[in-house]
Amino acid sequence: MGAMLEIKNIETYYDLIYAIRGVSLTVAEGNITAILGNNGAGKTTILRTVMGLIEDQPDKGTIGFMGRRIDGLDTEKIVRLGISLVPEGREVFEELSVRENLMMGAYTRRDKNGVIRDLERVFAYFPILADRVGQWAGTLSGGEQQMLAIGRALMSRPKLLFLDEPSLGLSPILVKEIFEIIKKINQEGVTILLVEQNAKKALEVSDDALILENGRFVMKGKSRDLIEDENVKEFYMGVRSRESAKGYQRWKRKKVWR
Amino acid sequence: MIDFLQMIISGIAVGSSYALMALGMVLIYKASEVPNFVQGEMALLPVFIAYMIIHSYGQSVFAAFFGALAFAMLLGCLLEFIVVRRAKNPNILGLIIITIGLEMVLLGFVSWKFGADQRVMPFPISSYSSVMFGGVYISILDLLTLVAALVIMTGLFFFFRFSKLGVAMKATQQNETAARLMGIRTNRVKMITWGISATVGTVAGLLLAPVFMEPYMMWDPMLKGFAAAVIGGMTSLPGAVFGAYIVGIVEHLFGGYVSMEYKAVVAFAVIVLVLCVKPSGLFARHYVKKV
Amino acid sequence: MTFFAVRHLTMAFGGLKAADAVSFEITKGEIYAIIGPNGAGKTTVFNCINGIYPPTEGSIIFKDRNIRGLSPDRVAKAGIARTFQNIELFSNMNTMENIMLGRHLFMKTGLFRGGLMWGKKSFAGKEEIENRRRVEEIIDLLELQTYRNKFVGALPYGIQKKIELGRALAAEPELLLLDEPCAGMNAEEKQDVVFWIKDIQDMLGITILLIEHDMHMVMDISDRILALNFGRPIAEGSPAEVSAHPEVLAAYLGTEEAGDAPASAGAGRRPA
Amino acid sequence: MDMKRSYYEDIRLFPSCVTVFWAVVLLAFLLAYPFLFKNYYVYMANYIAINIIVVVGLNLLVGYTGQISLGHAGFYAIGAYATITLMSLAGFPFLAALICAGLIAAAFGFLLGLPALRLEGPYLAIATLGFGVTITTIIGRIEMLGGRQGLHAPDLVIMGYPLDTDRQFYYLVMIITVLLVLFARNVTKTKVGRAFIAIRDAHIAAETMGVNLVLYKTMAFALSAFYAGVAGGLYAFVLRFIEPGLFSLFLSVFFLTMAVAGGLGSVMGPIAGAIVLSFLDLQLRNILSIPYVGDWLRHLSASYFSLTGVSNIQFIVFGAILIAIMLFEPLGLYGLWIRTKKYWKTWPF
Amino acid sequence: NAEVGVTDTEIHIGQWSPQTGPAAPWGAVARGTDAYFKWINANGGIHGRKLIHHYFDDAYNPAKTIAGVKQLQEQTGMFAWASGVGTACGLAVKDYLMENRIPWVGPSSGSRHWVDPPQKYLFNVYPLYLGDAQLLTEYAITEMGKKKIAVVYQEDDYGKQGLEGARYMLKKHDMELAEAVPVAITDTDMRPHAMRLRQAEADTVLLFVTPGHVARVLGTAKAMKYEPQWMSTTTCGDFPLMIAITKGLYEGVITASFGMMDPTGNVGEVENINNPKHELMAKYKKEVFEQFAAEDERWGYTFTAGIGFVEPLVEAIRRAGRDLTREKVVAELEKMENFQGIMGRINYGPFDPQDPHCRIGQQEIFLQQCTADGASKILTEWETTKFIPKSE
Ligand SMILES: Nc1ncnc2c1ncn2[C@@H]1O[C@H](COP(=O)(O)OP(=O)(O)OP(=O)(O)O)[C@@H](O)[C@H]1O
Ligand SMILES: Nc1ncnc2c1ncn2[C@@H]1O[C@H](COP(=O)(O)OP(=O)(O)OP(=O)(O)O)[C@@H](O)[C@H]1O
Ligand SMILES: [Mg+2]
Ligand SMILES: [Mg+2]
Repeated sequence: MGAMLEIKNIETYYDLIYAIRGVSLTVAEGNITAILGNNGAGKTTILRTVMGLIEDQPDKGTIGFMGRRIDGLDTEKIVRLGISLVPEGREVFEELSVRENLMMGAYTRRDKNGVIRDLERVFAYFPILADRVGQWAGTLSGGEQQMLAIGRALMSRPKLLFLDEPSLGLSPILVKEIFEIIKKINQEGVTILLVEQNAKKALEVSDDALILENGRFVMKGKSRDLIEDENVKEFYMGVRSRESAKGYQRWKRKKVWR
Repeated sequence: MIDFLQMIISGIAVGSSYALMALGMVLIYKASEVPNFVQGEMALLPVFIAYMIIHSYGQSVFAAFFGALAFAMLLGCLLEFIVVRRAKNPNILGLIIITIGLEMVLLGFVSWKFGADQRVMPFPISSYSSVMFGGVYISILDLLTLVAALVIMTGLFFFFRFSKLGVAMKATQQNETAARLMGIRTNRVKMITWGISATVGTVAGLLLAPVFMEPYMMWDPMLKGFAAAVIGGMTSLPGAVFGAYIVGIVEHLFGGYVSMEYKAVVAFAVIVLVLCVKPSGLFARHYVKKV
Repeated sequence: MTFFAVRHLTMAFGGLKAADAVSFEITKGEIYAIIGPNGAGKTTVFNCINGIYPPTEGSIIFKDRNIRGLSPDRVAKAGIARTFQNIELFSNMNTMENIMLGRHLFMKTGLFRGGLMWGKKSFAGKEEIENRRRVEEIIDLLELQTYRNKFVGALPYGIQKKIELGRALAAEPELLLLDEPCAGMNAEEKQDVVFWIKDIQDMLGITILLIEHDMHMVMDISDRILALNFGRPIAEGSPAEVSAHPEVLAAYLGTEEAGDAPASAGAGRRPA
Repeated sequence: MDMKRSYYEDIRLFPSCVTVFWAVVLLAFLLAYPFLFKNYYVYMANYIAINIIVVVGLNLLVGYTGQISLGHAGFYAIGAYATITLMSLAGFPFLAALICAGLIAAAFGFLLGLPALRLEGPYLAIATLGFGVTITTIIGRIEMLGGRQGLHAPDLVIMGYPLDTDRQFYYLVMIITVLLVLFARNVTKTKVGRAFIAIRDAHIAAETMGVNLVLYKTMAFALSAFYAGVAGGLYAFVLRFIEPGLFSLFLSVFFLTMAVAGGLGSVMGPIAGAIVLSFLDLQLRNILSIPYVGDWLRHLSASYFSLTGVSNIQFIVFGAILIAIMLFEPLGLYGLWIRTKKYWKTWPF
Repeated sequence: NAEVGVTDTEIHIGQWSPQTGPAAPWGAVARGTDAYFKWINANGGIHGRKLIHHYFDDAYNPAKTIAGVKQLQEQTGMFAWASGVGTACGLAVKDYLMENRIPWVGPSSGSRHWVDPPQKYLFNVYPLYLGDAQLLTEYAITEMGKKKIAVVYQEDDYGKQGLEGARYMLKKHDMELAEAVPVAITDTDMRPHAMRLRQAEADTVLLFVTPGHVARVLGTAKAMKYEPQWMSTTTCGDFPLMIAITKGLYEGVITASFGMMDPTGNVGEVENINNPKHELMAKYKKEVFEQFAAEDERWGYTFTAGIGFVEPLVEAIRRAGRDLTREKVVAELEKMENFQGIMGRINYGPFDPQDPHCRIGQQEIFLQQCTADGASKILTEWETTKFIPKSE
C-alpha cells in the first residue's frame, strides 16, 4: 500500500511561537496511524496545518496527498479532495439542528441517495443522535456533541479522516464504542489519522504510531511495538497509576528519550 | 376610522422600504454577524449610477434600473472581496468600524461625483398618483414597494429554508472554521450574500429615489431598517419584514395620535420595550450558551 | 447538620427532563463522584447547584440553607466553586489574572478605592499584594509558574484545565464542583490531577463533588459514587458497589460482551 | 524567568525607571504646551483631551466589559446640559456642577444598563443608539434648556480665578483628564476592572466565581457614562455654546470609532485613537490646501468628478484610514505600537 | 498697516459653510462669494488690494465651525468674516468674533439671534424669517381670502421663528392656526405630516422646511389627493430647482423672496432667474458665474445669495478707502442707507444696544409665485416687514 498522506519536514508558527519544528510523517493507505503526545505538544497544530486552517502555514516543508501537493491550498479544496477533520472541541454548528449539522457534513456531495444512506448509517452508529435530531446542537451534552462531530465528518465520505481526540469527554462505554467504530470505518476503506490522549486504546486500534513532543517526533514505530515500550507504558499509558493514587507516591521521574 | 386605516396603510407603506433595508441587513448578519452600516450606501451608489445612466447616456429607465441592480450585485461582492474579507481575525466591533469606514468612503464618493444637489429619479409611473380603497389612499409607488418587499422576503425565506446554500450561510455565520471543514466555500458564500444584500437594498433605493434623491437619502431608512431587523430578531427574514411594519405603523399612529415631535424616536422606544421582553427579538430563538 | 444535599432535583427543558428527581447527600470532607453516560444530566445537576439553571423542582441544601434560586454569584459567596466541562476561562487575561479573579469574593476594593490606588500603601495596593500572595501559592501548588504571564487563550488544553482548577481554588470554597477535570489529559497528567484533588481534600479540607468519565480515577479517589442515566439516579454507593451494579455496567461501563457489538445498547435509546 | 521579586511590580504605575522618565517628559511637555504653540493648538488640545476622557470611559464599557454602546453622545449631552443648567439656574460652582453632571449622566447610565443586562450584540447596539437619539430629541424640546437654539455657557470662575481663555482652561482640562485617565487605569488593574474583563470573556464563569453581573454591568455603564458626562461638561466650556445637534448619532459613532481604532481593552489605545482621529477629523477638511495634493485633487475633480463636491474627499480619506487601521491592525493603533515595540526590541536583528 | 488681515496687497476674509454632510446644498453660498471675490480681484480689487477668501467646510457642525474660525483667525488672521451658513454654527462663534471685535457681515440665515440683542460688529443682511411668515400669512388672508392656515415647521430657529411670525399675523386678524406640524431634520417619511394637514383641512400651508422636505410633503399630499395652497420662504424660492425636484408639483406655490429680481414696476410680470431682467443679476450671471464658477456649479438662488450677502461688506470696504481698518468699515456700514445690490435695500444705523434696527439690514421682501416652467410670477411690491422682539 502506498502513502496516502506524506508530510515532509513541516514547520509551523503561531505568529512568533514556533509550534511545529520540522515534522515528517507518512500515513499509509488503509492504515490507522496514531499520534500521541502531551498537552501542547503540537498534535492539533499538525492537523490544522495539513487542513490549511492556519494562515500562511506551514512555513517550511511540503504536504502531499495522494501524490498531489496540498500545502497552501484552501481548506475547502483540501476537504473536497477527500480529507475530513473532526476538530478538537467539537465545533458543531450550535444554532443548527442535529440533522442540519449532519447535512452540512455532506455539503460537497451530489448523490442524494448516498447521503440518505449515510445518514442512516450515522444514526445506527449513534442512536442517541436520532433522538435529538431536531434539537439545536449547542444544547447537546458534551458527549452528544462529540458523536455529532464524528458523524458529521463521516457524512462527507472522506478518503482520509483526521480525528482529534475523539474520545474526549465520552463515557467508558462510548469510548470503547468509538474505537470500535473507528476500526469499522477503517475497515470500510477509510484511512485514519488519530490523535489521542488515551494511549492504550489508540495503540491497540492503530497500525502505526508516533509520539510527539515539543513539536518534534521523538518516537515512531509499529503500534504493537510501542505498546511494549517501557517509557511509553509509563508516561502515556499510566501503568503506574493503578498502584499509586492512594499511596501518595509523589516522586517523579524525568523523561529521557534518547 | 378612515384616518386610523389611513395611518395603518401609510405605516405599512413606509414600512415596506424599511423592510427591504432590513432584509438586506439580516442577510449580511446571517452570513458574517456584522450589523452592516454600509447597507444604505451599498444601495445609494447604484441608485446614482442608474441616474447617471439615464441622464448621461440617455438610456431608458428600465435599462438603467437593470444596470443598477447588476451593479449593486457587483458592488456588494466587491466590498466583501476587497475589504471585509481582508480583515484578520475580525471581531464584531472591528467589523462595525470597517462598515462605517466603507459607509464614509461610498458616501463621500457619491457626494464627490454627483455633488450635493437635490434631484429626483425619473420613473415609469408617476410617483404621485395613487389608488383609493374605500376612502384610504395608497400611492402606486408604495404599493409597488410593498409587493417588492413581500416577494423578496418570500423568495429569500424559501431559499434559506430549503436550499443547501441557505443552510450553508447559517453554518458559515455560526462557526466559520467548521464550515470550511465541511468544504463550504465560506468566502464565496459571504461574497454572494453581500451581493444579494446590496441588490435588495438597491430595490429599496430605486423605489425611494422617484420622490427624492440626495446623498443622504439612505441613512434614515437604513437606521429604521436596522431597528426593524433587531425587533424581528436579526436573523429572521419574516421577522425583519414584520419588524419593519411594526416600526412603520407605530410611527404613524404615534405621529397621528400622540406627538409628531417624538415620532422620529418612538421606534427606538418600542425596540427597547420589545427587547426587554424578548432579548433576541420577536422571531429569533434566544440562544443561551450552555456550559 | 446537613453539609450539602440535593433533594428531588428536577430540571426540564421543554419535554426533556435532563435531571429527574435526583437526590443525594454529601458529608463534609468527602469526595463524591457523579458518573453516567453522555447526556445523563450530570452537568445539568451542576448547573442547577450553581444557579445557572433554575431547577423545575426540588431543593438544594448547603449548610442547612436552601440555596435553590440564588443567583450564581450568591452561590459562590455561600462557598461553592466549580470548573467547567468546556473550559470557561477569561481568554484575554493571563494565568495570574485569571486566578486573581477567583479572589474576587475576598477583595473589598470597590470602584473608588480601586481607582485611587496610588502606591502599594493604599488600601487597594495592599489588598492586591496580599491576594497576589495567595494566588502565587496556588500557582506553586499547581506548578503553573511558567504560564503565569501568558494569555490563557493559546495555552494547551490541559494547562487550561489546571488554571480553571486554580481559579476555583482561589475562591477558597467549602464545596468544589469539578466537571471532568481530567478530560483531554494523558495518563501522567491525569495522575497529577488525582494527586492534586487528594491534596485539596486533605490539606485544604475542601469537599469535592466530581464528574468524571475516567473510571480508574473515579474508583481511585472517590469515597462515594452516584450513577445517573437519563437524568435519573440508578445507583449510589461505594466505588465497588456502583461499579458492580448491573445497570451501571450496562449503561455506562459496558460489559465485555457489549464491547464486541458496538452499535448496540451503549449509547442506548431512552426506554419507551 | 521573570520571578516575583515583589508582588507590587505588576500593578504599579511605573514599571521601570524608563517609564518614570518618559512620564516626567510627558508631564513637562503638557505643562509647557500652551507656551509652545499658538492658541488654536491649545484649543485643539482641549478638544482632544475631552475626547480622550470620553473614549477612555467608553473603553471601560466597550473594551473591558464587552458591552457595545452607540449612545454615548447622549451621556455627553446630559453632562454638557447638566453642567450649564446647574451653574446658571442653581448657582453651583463649576467643579461641583461638573461632578454633579457626571453623576447625573452616571444615573442615566445605570438606567440604560438595566435593559442592557440581557442584551448583546446588535440588540444592545440598537438599544443604546435609541437612547442617544432620544435624549437629544428630548433636550431639543425642552425650552428651559434652550431647545434647538442651544445654550451659551456662563462665565467660568474657579476659586476667584476667571478662566476665559483657551490657555487658562487648558490646565483645568489637562488636570481632569490626567486624573481620570489614571483613575481608569487603576480601575482596570484592580478588582473591578478584572470583573469587567471576566464578564466580557466568559460571563457565566465570572458569575460562578462570585461576580455580580447586575452590579458590575450597570456599574460599567454608569462609570462610562460618568466619564462621558464630565467630558460633556468640559466640552460645553470649550465650545462655550451647545445645542442638541452637536450630540448626534454621528458623534456616538465617532466615539466608538476612536475607541476601536485606538485599540480596545487598553488604556493607552483609546488615548492614541482619540488623538489621531480627532486630529484627522479637524485637519482633513483642509485637505485641499495641502500643496500639490490639493491641486491634483482639484484637477481630478474637474475632469472626472465634481468641483462642488470636492470637499467630500475628506470622508473618503477618513473612511479609508479607518478601514486600513482595522484591516492591517485589528488591535488598532495600540496593536501597532506593541508590534513596533516588539520589533525594536530585537533591533538590529 | 496695523490691522489684522490687511496687507499692502491683500485683504483676508473668512467664511464657513457646509461643503459636506446633509446641509451641503447650502455650500453654494460660499462658492458664490468666492466667485464674486475673484471677479472683483480680476477687475482690479479694492483700492489696489485683492480679496483673499478663506472658506472652510464645517459640515454644519458648530464644533467644527469654532475650530475652523479659531484656526483661520489665529493662524492666518482674518480682517472680517462674511456670511456663514447655519444658525447654530453662527451662534457658536458669535461671542468669539464679537469679543475680538471682528466684523461679521451677512450671516446666511434669517434668525432673530443676529440682531436681538444687536452686536456692534455683527451686521445682518438676510431678511428675518419672522418677516416671511408675516407677509405670507397676510397675503393668504387678505388677498386670497384663506380661512384655515397651517404651518409645517422645522424644529429649529428657522421653523420656530416662521411659526411665530405666522401666529403673530393671525392674531392680528383674530384667527387661529389650523395646525402646526413639526418636522425633524432627519425625517424622510412625510406621510404623517401630510395626514395631519389633511385632517385639519387646512386650505393654506406655510412650509418652513428645507427644499427636500418641501418636495416630499408636496408629493405625499398629492398622493393623498390633498392639494391646498402651498406657501414657503425665501429658502425654497429657487423655482427651477423646486420644479425639478417636485416633478412639476411646485407650480402655483407662493414663496417670499429677498431679491435677485426686481419687483418694482414689474408686479404681475414673469421673471426668470436664468434670464433675469434685473440688470445687476444679468451682469453677475455673465461675468461672475460664467467666468469664475466651477463648471458643475448651478446658477441658482444659493449661489447668488452668496454674492448678495457680502455686497454690503465689499461696499463698506470700498468706501473705507485705502487706509483700511475694522473700525472704519464698521463706521461705513453704519452709515449705509438704502444700499441696494441684488437684494433689497439695506439700512444700518449707529450702534444702539437697545435697538435691533441698527443692525437688521434688509427688512423688505416680496412674494412670487412659481409658474409651470419654473419662472417667477411676481405678486407684490417690496413690502417692509415688522421686527418682532423676543416675547419673554
Ligand atoms: N492559536 C494559537 N496561538 C498561539 N499559540 C498557539 C495557538 N494554538 C496553539 N498554540 C501553541 O502551540 C502549541 C501546540 O498546541 P496544540 O494545540 O497543537 O497542542 P496539542 O498537542 O494538540 O495539545 P492538547 O493535547 O492539549 O490538545 C502549544 O504550546 C500552544 O500553546
Ligand atoms: N439548555 C438546554 N436546553 C435544552 N436541552 C438541554 C440544555 N442543557 C442540557 N440539555 C440536554 O440535557 C441533557 C443532559 O445534558 P448534560 O449536559 O447535563 O449531560 P452530561 O451528563 O453532562 O453529559 P456529558 O458527560 O456528555 O457532558 C442532554 O441531553 C442535553 O441535550
Ligand atoms: Mg490538541
Ligand atoms: Mg457534562
